[in-house]
Amino acid sequence: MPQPTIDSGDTAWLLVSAALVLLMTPGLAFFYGGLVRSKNVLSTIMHSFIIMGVASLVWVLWGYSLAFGPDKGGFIGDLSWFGMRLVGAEPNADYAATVPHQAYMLFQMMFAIITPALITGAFAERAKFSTFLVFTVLWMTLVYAPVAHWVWAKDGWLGTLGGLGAYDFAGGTVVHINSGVAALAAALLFGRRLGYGKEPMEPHNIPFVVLGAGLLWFGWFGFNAGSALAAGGAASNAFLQTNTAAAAGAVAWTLASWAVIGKPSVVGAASGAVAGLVAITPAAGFVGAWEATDGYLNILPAIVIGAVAGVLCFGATRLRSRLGFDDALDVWAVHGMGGTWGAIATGIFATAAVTSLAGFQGGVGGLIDGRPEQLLAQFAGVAATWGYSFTVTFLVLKALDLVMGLRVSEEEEVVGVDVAQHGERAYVLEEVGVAAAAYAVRPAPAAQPAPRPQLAQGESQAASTSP
Amino acid sequence: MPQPTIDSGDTAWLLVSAALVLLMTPGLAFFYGGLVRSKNVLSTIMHSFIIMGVASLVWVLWGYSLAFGPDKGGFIGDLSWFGMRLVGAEPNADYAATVPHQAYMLFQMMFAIITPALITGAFAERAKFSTFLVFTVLWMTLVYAPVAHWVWAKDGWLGTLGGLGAYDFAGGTVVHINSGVAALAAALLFGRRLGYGKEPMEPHNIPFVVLGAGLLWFGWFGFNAGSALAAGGAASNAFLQTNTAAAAGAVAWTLASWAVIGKPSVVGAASGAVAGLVAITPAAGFVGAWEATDGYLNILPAIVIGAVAGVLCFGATRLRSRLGFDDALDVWAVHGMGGTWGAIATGIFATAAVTSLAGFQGGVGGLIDGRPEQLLAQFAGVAATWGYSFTVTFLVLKALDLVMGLRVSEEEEVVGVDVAQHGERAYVLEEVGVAAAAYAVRPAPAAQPAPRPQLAQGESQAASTSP
Amino acid sequence: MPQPTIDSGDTAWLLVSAALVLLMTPGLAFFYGGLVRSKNVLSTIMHSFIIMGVASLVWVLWGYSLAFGPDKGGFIGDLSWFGMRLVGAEPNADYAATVPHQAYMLFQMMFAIITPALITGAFAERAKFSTFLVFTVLWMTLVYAPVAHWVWAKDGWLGTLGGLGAYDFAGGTVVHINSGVAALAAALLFGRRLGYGKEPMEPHNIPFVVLGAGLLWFGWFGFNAGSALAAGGAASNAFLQTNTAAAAGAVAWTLASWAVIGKPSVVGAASGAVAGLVAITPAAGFVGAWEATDGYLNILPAIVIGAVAGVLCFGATRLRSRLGFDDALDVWAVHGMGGTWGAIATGIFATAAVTSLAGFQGGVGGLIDGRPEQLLAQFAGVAATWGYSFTVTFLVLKALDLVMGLRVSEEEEVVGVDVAQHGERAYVLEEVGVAAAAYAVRPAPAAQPAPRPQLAQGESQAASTSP
Amino acid sequence: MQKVEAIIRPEKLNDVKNALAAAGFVGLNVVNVTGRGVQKGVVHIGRGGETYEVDMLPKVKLEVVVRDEDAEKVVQLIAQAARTGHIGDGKIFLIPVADAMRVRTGERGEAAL
Amino acid sequence: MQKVEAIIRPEKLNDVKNALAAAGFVGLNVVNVTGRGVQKGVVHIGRGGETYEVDMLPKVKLEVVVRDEDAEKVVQLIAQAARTGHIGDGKIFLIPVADAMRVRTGERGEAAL
Amino acid sequence: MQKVEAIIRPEKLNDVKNALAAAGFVGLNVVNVTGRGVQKGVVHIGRGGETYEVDMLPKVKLEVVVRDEDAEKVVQLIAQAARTGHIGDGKIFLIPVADAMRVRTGERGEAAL
Ligand SMILES: Nc1ncnc2c1ncn2[C@@H]1O[C@H](COP(=O)(O)OP(=O)(O)O)[C@@H](O)[C@H]1O
Ligand SMILES: Nc1ncnc2c1ncn2[C@@H]1O[C@H](COP(=O)(O)OP(=O)(O)O)[C@@H](O)[C@H]1O
Ligand SMILES: Nc1ncnc2c1ncn2[C@@H]1O[C@H](COP(=O)(O)OP(=O)(O)O)[C@@H](O)[C@H]1O
Repeated sequence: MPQPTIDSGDTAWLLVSAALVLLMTPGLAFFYGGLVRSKNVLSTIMHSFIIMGVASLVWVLWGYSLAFGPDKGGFIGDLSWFGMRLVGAEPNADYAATVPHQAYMLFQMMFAIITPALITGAFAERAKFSTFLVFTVLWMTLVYAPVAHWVWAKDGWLGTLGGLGAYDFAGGTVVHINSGVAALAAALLFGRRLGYGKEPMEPHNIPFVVLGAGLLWFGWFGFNAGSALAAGGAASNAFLQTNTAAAAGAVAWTLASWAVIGKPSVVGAASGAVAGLVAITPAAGFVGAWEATDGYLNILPAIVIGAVAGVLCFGATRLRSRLGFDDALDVWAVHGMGGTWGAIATGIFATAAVTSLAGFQGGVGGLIDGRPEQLLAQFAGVAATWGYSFTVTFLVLKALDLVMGLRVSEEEEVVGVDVAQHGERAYVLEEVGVAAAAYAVRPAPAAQPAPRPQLAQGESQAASTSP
Repeated sequence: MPQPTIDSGDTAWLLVSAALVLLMTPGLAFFYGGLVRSKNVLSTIMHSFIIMGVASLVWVLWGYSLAFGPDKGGFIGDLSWFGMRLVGAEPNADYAATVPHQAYMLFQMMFAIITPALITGAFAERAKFSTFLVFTVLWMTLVYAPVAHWVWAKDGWLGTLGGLGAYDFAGGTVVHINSGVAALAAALLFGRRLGYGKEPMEPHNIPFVVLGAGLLWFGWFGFNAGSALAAGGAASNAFLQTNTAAAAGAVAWTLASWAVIGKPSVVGAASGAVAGLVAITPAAGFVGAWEATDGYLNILPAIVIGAVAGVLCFGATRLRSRLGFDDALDVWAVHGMGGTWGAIATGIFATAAVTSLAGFQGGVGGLIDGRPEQLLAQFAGVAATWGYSFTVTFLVLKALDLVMGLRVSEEEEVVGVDVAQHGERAYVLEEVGVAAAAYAVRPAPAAQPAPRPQLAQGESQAASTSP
Repeated sequence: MPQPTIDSGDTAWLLVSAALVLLMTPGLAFFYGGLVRSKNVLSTIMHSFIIMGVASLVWVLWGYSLAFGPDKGGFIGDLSWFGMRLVGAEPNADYAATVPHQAYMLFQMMFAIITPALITGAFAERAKFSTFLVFTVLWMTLVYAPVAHWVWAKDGWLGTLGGLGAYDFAGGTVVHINSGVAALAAALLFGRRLGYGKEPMEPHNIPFVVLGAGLLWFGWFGFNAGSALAAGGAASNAFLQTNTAAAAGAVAWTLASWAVIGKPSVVGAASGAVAGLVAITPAAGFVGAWEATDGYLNILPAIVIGAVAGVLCFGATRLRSRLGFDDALDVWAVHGMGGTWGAIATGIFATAAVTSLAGFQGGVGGLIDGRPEQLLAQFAGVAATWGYSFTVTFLVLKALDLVMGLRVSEEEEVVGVDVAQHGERAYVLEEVGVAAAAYAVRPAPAAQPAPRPQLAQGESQAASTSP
Repeated sequence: MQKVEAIIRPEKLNDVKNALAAAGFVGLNVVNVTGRGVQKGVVHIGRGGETYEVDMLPKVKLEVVVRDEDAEKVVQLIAQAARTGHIGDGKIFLIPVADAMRVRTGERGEAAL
Repeated sequence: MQKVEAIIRPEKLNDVKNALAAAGFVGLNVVNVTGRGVQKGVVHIGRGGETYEVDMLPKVKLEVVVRDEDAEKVVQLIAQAARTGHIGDGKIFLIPVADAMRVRTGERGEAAL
Repeated sequence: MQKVEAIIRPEKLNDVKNALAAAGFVGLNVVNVTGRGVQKGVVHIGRGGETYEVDMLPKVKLEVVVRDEDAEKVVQLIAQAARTGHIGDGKIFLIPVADAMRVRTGERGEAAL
C-alpha cells in the first residue's frame, strides 16, 4: 500500500467526480419528473431534491460512520466517526491513499444520496411526503449503510477488502440492486395508482426525461471513473467502459422497441442509456480485455454488457407491466434487473489485467479468465442484497404504513400530489394554442433595415392600461 | 510563500472550478426564469445570459485590473493590467502560487459575472433592457471592482492580505451582501410591478426553479471549494461545509414553510438550498471543527449556518412581503440577509485549525476559539459593504432613471417584457389539454409482437395534405 | 518530446474535459430542440441523443483507428486499432505524452459525437429516422474520420504533425466547417419543410434554446481548453480566449439584431455565443497577444474573432433566409461560416509566443507576426474541407435518397415527426390557461401561523372520487 | 336540432364519453373551461407566504348537437354519468340549432349529425 | 333564458368577474379564445429576420346563462367593466337557451341557474 | 343574426381565415377543441409497451356571428376552404343570436358586428 500523501491530481479528480455524482440527483429528478403526469411533477422532483438535503445530513452525522467506520463483525461500522469525528484532511489509506479522507467520504456521500432517490420512482404520484421523509432516514440507516459496509468497507463480509471477494466496482450491488429491490418491495406495499391500467399515465414532458438522461450519463463518468479514486489508467478505462455500455444500451433499447412495438422510442433511448450505465457500474473497473490486451475485441465486453442490459430491462419493463404491479417508473426493471445482470457479467468478463490496473486484489479475473469461482462470489453478492434489501424495506414500510400511512388520500391523488401535498403547481403557462396557427410569416426583409417593429400599428393590445 | 511553480492538479481543479462557477449563471437564469410569469421569462433569462457576455468583456478589459491590480490606497486597483496586460501563464504568487495567473483571473471572472446577475432578480418583469445594460457596466466598475479589491486584493483595506482581516472565503461579502443590498436599492427605485399585491404573480415553471437550484448547488462546489485555489485538504473541507450547509438550508426552509404555511414548499426547498449556500460562502474555508478535530460535533457549524440561513431567509422573504417593497425574486432576503448571517457566522465559528489549513493568515479563529475580536472585523466588512453598495447603487440608478428611464412603459409591462422588449415569446406549445383525458390505455400486449401501430386505422388525421 | 509518464493532474483535466464535451451533445439537443416546432421536438432531441450511442460505438470499433491509427498516405488511418486494440493505459507520445492513450481517445470521441449531431439541424423536422441512422454511420466513416486524420493525426497531410501546417487547435475545420458544409449539402438535398416561408416556424421553447447554449458554453471549456491536453498555461490561455470570444459573439449578435430588426433578440444572444465559440475553436491555443505579451491589447484578438463571428453569422442566417434553402437550424450559417472565419482568423492572429506555449511546432505565428504564409495553410485547410465534405456528403445522401428515401411522408410531416416516427408526443400539460387570471392574491399573513390550507372550504374539487 | 352544452368535472369526462358512445352518440366536442359557481377553489402558496386563491376551477365543456327528439335522452345520459351529488357537478344547457352541415359531403340538417 | 357570450380583453377578466359577483351573478364559465377583428396583432421576430405577424390576439370568452329579465343587466355590467374605449374591446352576444339542468340535483329551467 | 360554429381541421384554419377575410368577414373567434366523430385517433406508445389510443382528435372551432342574410354565404366559404373529402373534415352549425353589442361603443344589433 503506498505511503499516504495527497496527490493534487487525484484529489482534483475525486472532488470533480463527487460534484458530478451530486448532479446526477437533479438529473434523476428530471428523468423521473418528465415521466409522471403534470399534476405530480413537483412532488416527484421534490423527492430527489429533498433527499439531497436529508441524505447529506444523515451521512455526515451517522451514515458514513455506520458504513465505513471501524467494523463490527463484518456487518456494519460503529459510531466512532459520528459527526465527522476523525474524518479529516489526511488520507485514510484503507480507502484512498492519495486524497484527503474527507474527499473519499464526500464521494461516497453522493452515492448515499442517489440510492434512496432512485427508489422514489416506485411510489411516484401517490406517496405521502411525511412518510417518505421518515422512510428515507430509516432506509439509509437500516439498509444502505449495512450493504455498503458489506461490500466496500474494510472487513465487510462480502467485498474485496477482506471479505468474500465479490466485485462491485462502483455500486452495482450497493446502489442499483439495492434500490431496485427496495423499489419492488415498495411497489407491492404502496399498491397501484388510482386508475392504473385504465387511465393513460403518459409521460408529461419527454424533453425533461432526455435532459435527465443526459445529466445522468454525464454524471456517471464521476460515478464510475471516479471510483478508481485516482486520475490514471484505471479511471480512463472505467470511463471508456461506461460510455460504451451507455451507448450500447441506448441503441439496444431503441432497436428493441422498434422491433417489438414498431417505433424507435425516445423514452426508450433514454432508458436504455440508463440501463447500460447501471449494468456497467459494477464492472467498469474490471472488464476491458476480452482475450489479450492487443486484441481486436477489447471493447466487446462493454458492448455486450450494455446491449444485453438494454434488451433485458426493456423486457423487464414489459414483464412488470404484465404482472401488473405498479412500480411507477420501473426502478426494479431498470436498476434491479440491470444491476443483477451487471453483477453477473462482472463475474463473467473480469480479466486479471484490468483488475490489477484498478489495484483491486492484485489481479483476479472471472469466467473468461478461467475463474468460474468468481461467479459464485458475484451470486453471493446478488443474493445477499436481494434478500436483505427486500426484507428490511418491506418491514420498514409495513411499519410506516401502520404508524403514518403510506399514501395520500384518494381525493389528493385525483387532484394531484403537487397541489395536495405541496400547495404548488408546476406550470402556469399562458394559453398559446391556436395562436401558433394564426400567424403570417414573412421572409427576412431585404436591404434596408426594417423599421423597429411596434406592438401594433395604430392601436395596441394593452391600451386599456394606459388611458 | 511557496516558490511559484505550476501544479497540474491545482490548475485542473481551478479551471474546472471556473467552469462550474460559469455554469451557475445559466443555473441562475433558470432559477429566476421559473419564478416569474411566463410573459417575462425570456427577459429574465436574458438578464443573466447577456451578463455572461457583458461582464466577461468588462472584466478582461478593465474590471480585473481595477479589482486585483496594483493597489491605490487600499480602495481600488490601477489600470496597469488593462486588457490582460501582465496577466499571463506564470503564477502570480500574491494570489495563487501554483496555477497560471490567467487561471486565477478566470476563476475571479466567474464571480464578477454572477454578482450583477444576482441583482437582476430585484427588477425582474419591468426593467428596460437598454438601461439594464448600462447599469451592469457601471455597477461592475463602480461597485463590484472596489468591494472585491477591499476584501481580496493584496493591500485591500478590509481583507486578510494586508487589511483589517475580515474573513470572506468565497464571496459572502463581495458577492452576496453586495448584490443583495444593491437589489434592495434597486427594488426601491424601480418600484412595484403593476398589479403587485392584487394580481397573482405565481411562479410559471417550478421545475425550472429546481433545475436552476440543482445547477447552482453543483456549481457552488467550484465557487467555494475552488476558492481554496488548490486541490487538497482545504478544498475538500470547503466542499464538505458547502454541501452540508446547502442540505441544512433546504431542509430548514422546507420545514419552516411546513410549520408556518402548512405545506412543505418545493420552491422553499430550492430557495433554502440557495440560502444555505449563500451563508456558508464566506465560512467554507474557515469552519469545520467545533471543539477539537476529533470531536463528534465537527460538522455542527455547517449545519447551524445552513439551517439558520434557511429559516432566516424564509423569514426575511415574509418580512419583505409585509413591508411591501417589490424585490421581485427576493435577492435582498436571500443574498443580502443570508450573506450577512454568513459573514457573522464566520466570525463565530472560524477555528484556527481549519483556517491554517486554508493557508489564510496562519491560523486565527473566531468567537468559539476565544477570539471575539474577529467578530469586529466581520462587522466592519458587513457594514462597509452594506453602506457602500446601497449608496452607490442608489445613485447610479437614480442617475439612469433621469437619463434613460428604468422601467418599460405600462403598456409593455402588461403585454409582457418578452414580446415588448425582445420581440419573442417563450413558448409555442400546441394545445394538448383535454386530449390527455381522452385516451384509452391498454396494457402491454402479450406474447406476439404487436403489429406496427399506424397513425390510424383506415383513415388518417392528416389526410388533407395527401389527396 | 517528453518521456511518456502519466501526470494525474493532466489526466484529471483531460477526463473532465471529455465529460464536458460529452455534455455538449445533450446541450445541443436542447439548443436545437427549442428552435423547432413542438410537434418535432422529440425527433430533434433524439437525433443528438441517439448519436451519443451510435457514434460512440462507431468510434471504439473502427472510427478512432481510421482517424488516428497508423497513417495511409496522409489521407486516413488503417484498422490496426480496431476495437480498441493497442489503445491502453499507457500514453501514446505522438498525441499526448502525459495521459493514458485511452484518455486521449475518449476526448477525441466526444468530438466525433458532436460533429454529426451538429449536422442534424439542417434536416430537422422532416428526416426519416432510419435513413438518418445509416447516414450517421456512413458520414462518420467516410467524412469525419478522414478529415480528422488530415488535420490532427501523425502524418496527416494538412496538419501540424508532419503535414502542411494548417492550424486547427480544437476543431474549427474538423468539427465546424465539416459539419456546416455537410449541412449545406443536406439542406439542398432534403429540400424545404412543407409550408416553409408560408407558415410560421417559430421556436417553440426559447428557454430550452438558452439552456442548450448555456450547456454548450460550459462544455466548450472542455472542448477548447481540454485540447491543450495538459492542465497548465496553454489550457488557461485557451479557456480565456474561449470565454472572451463567446462573450463578444453573444453581445455582437444581440446588438446586430437590435440595429437591424429593432429588438435585442434572446435567440440571437444564444446564437451569438455559439458563433463566437465556433470561431475561436481553431484559434484558442494560438492567439492571445496582439503586440507584446505585456500589451494593453492582449485580449483584442479574441474579442475581434468573437464579435466578427456574431455579426457574420447573423448576416449569414439572413442571407440563407433570402437565398431560400431550408437549412432549418442554420448549421451552415453558424458552423460553416463561423468555422471558416475562425480558420482564417487563426492565420491572422496566431502569435509565436502563444503557439509555443501550446507546444505546437515550436512557435510559429500568423499574419500579425509577419508570417502571411500561415494564411495560405489556413486557406488550404478551409478549401479542402469545404470541397471534400460537400462532395462526399452530397453523394452519400443522394445514394440514400435512392435506396431508402430521405424524408418522412407529407402526411407524417403534417402530423409531426414525433408522433409519426417515434409514437410519442413531447408534452402532456394540463390546461392551465385562464386559471392564471382567475386568482385572488393575498399578502403573507401576519403574526399567527396560518391555518393549514385545505383543498377547499366545506367542499372539495375531487369529491367525486371519495363518495 | 339542439346543442347540448354540458359543463362537467374533468375527471368525469371519460365516463360521460363512454355512456354517450354506448347509446350511439359518438360525435361530440370537448373544450377546457374554467368555471365559477358555488364551489370553492384551491389555494396555492407563494415563497413569501402569499396565498393564491383560485376562485375558479377547471371544468370541461362537452358539446353534442343532436336531433330534437334525442336531446332529453342525451341530457339524462350525461347527468347520470357526471353526477357525484357534491357541489361542483356542473350544469347542462340546451341551445336551439337552426341548421347543420357535414363539411365533407355538404349534407345539411339532421343528416349532417 | 339567455346565454350571454362576451369576448373581452384577458386583462379585464378580473374586473368583469368582480363586477358580476358584486351584482349577484356568481356562476359563469371562461374559455381562452383567439380573436380577429379590427385590432392588429403583435410581431415576433425570427433568428434570420423573418417576422411572425399575429393577425389574431388572445381574448377571453365569458359565458353566463341568466334569466331573460337579467340579460340586459348582465350585458351592461360586463360592458362597463370591460370597456377601455380602444379598438379590441370585444363583443357581447345574446343566445337563446331552451332549457337548463343542475347536474347535482336534476333541477331544471331557471331553478338550475 | 346567426352564429356560425364550424368545427374544422386545425391545418385548414389558415385557408378558412383567408377565405373569410377575402370576402369581407374579418371578425371571428377561434378556440381549440377536441372532437370525436367517425375519425380514428393516433396511438402513442409507453415505455413498457402500453399503448395510449387517442379516441379524440384536436380540432379547431371557429365562431363568426353574421347577419342572417350572410349566414349561408359564410357557411359555403368555410365549407369550401375546409373540405378535403376525407373523414374528419368537421361540421358547421348555425345558432340563432338574439342580440349583439360592441363593447367599445355600446352599439347594438347588426351594427355591432
Ligand atoms: N349561470 C351559469 N352560467 C354558466 N355556467 C355556470 C353557471 N353557473 C354555474 N356554471 C358552471 O357550472 C359549474 C358548477 O357550478 P356549481 O354552482 O359550483 O355547482 P352545482 O352545479 O353543484 O351547484 C361552475 O364551475 C361553472 O362552470
Ligand atoms: N363577427 C364576429 N363574430 C365573432 N367574434 C367577433 C366578431 N367580430 C369581432 N369578434 C371578436 O371581438 C374581438 C374584438 O373585435 P375588434 O373588432 O378588434 O374590436 P372592437 O370590438 O373594438 O371593434 C375580436 O378579437 C374577436 O374575438
Ligand atoms: N353531433 C356532433 N356534435 C358536435 N360536434 C360533432 C358532432 N359530430 C361530429 N362532431 C365534430 O366534428 C368532427 C368531425 O366529425 P367526423 O365524424 O370525424 O367527420 P365527418 O364530418 O367527415 O363525418 C368531430 O371530430 C367532432 O369534433
